[in-house]
Amino acid sequence: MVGRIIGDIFLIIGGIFIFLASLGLLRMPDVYNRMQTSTKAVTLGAMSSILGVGIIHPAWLLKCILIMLFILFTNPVSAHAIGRAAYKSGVKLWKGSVCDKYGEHLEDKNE
Amino acid sequence: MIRRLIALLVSLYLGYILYSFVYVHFPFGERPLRGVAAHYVENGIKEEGATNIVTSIVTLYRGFDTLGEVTVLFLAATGLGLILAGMKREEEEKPEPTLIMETVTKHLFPLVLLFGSYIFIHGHLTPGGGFPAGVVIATGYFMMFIAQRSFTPSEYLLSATESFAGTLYVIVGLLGLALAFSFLDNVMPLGIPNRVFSAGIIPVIYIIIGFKVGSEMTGILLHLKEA
Amino acid sequence: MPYEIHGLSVYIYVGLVMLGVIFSLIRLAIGPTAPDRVVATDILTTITTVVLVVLALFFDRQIYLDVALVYAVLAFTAVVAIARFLEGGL
Amino acid sequence: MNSLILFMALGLSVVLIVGTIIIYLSKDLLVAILGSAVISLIASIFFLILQAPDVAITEAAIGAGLTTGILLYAMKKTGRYEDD
Repeated sequence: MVGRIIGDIFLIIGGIFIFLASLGLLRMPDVYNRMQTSTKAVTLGAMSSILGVGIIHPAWLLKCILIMLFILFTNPVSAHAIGRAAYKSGVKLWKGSVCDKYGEHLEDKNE
Repeated sequence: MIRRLIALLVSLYLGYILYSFVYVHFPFGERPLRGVAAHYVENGIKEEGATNIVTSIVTLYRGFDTLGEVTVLFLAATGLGLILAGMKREEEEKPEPTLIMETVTKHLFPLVLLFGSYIFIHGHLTPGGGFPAGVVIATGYFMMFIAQRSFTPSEYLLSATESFAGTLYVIVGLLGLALAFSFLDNVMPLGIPNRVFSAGIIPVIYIIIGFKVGSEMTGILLHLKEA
Repeated sequence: MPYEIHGLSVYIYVGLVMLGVIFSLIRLAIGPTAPDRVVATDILTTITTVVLVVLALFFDRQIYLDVALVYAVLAFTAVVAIARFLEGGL
Repeated sequence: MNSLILFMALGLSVVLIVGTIIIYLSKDLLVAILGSAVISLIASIFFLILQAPDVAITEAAIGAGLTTGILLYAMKKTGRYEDD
């Protein structure tokens, strides 16, 4: 019964993070902000939800931890690839952005 | 424009059908079975020894169909190879994959191969089987194609694996014809259900199908990449 | 002991996840540039993995977790492939 | 539990229909490929709700990368924008 309550708390935390991630995806002004808010938050939300399921059913905990590890390995790679592809394909930064380190790095490399 | 409008109306109508289907049939899987489905569910484990009845239907009750499906897949791969045979991509300047992609995919690739093997070895116990396992392995190779600087599997080895697996499948079928009454009959001992070594020839056939589908799909992707 | 769904928490959870799916779908539909839509697809793949795990909990079958494992391992391949296409390196 | 699963099924069928409409209305073939990837994700959830885990795992394995890859290679050879 205690495991059930702790698992429910983890599930609710995960649900809130998934909701906030998609809200950020909808509300943020440009691609880089959207990617930065949503991919990190949704990774945390997914891991928290899956850990909650594993705590509710202790027999499933090993497989749940395996799924969590794979999500932890693969999601940052896809976010990194999207960000780089967006910059290379010429998407402009939001007009309120204050710095552009990757552009400076590319300029340094070209000189 | 009129074509798009018709397509929109058709998709809305299909959506309406989906909605009504969900409402009418709602507690899914609760209705009593009839006919041959009831026979499979009642006697499947006793007759063929596989816990996952779908696999015993696919490989034994309807085994000849599966051989035909594998042949169709082989013909598709051969046809694609013939179409793309003359084309050669001109060398062009391409941006290289980053260090992050290369490192992660390099360490993930053996795990994907292991996972595909898990799916086809446990095909008679858990969902899955030869076809999804082959596709998982091919997706692992595709991951390496897009995220590694230079990764090219040997085309000769791929086609050799595929031909060898196809021949083995037919040989297993002929073994059933020789030792029992019919082509692709279950000639090995059934064992105890829920063990890995059980269900007769189902794991053998699924291992063969896994290798065959995996090498075929990888061959298709390799042809498309290099043409 | 099977998972008896009672109380408000599970309903709140499913509602939050459904809202997440709807918001990502809106971004997929309206997104001005192609990378916006790719980000929305990435979010939807992760949410799908979570929904598959939660459905395994609702139906109380351990074998359903295998489907979620397939997505957890392989779903990033499509996103990386589209990203490589956008930067011209496929 | 039944009402909860019914709620999920109805919400996800909305996603399926909107996904097909996105595919039909877009002139950019890359968006169509993204839409088909999303549809295969939701279809896999639907097969699990219909209690067919074998079909769900096959749909997951095929939709998770292979169809996207083949369609991307084909699109690279033909062209990205649909002209009227």
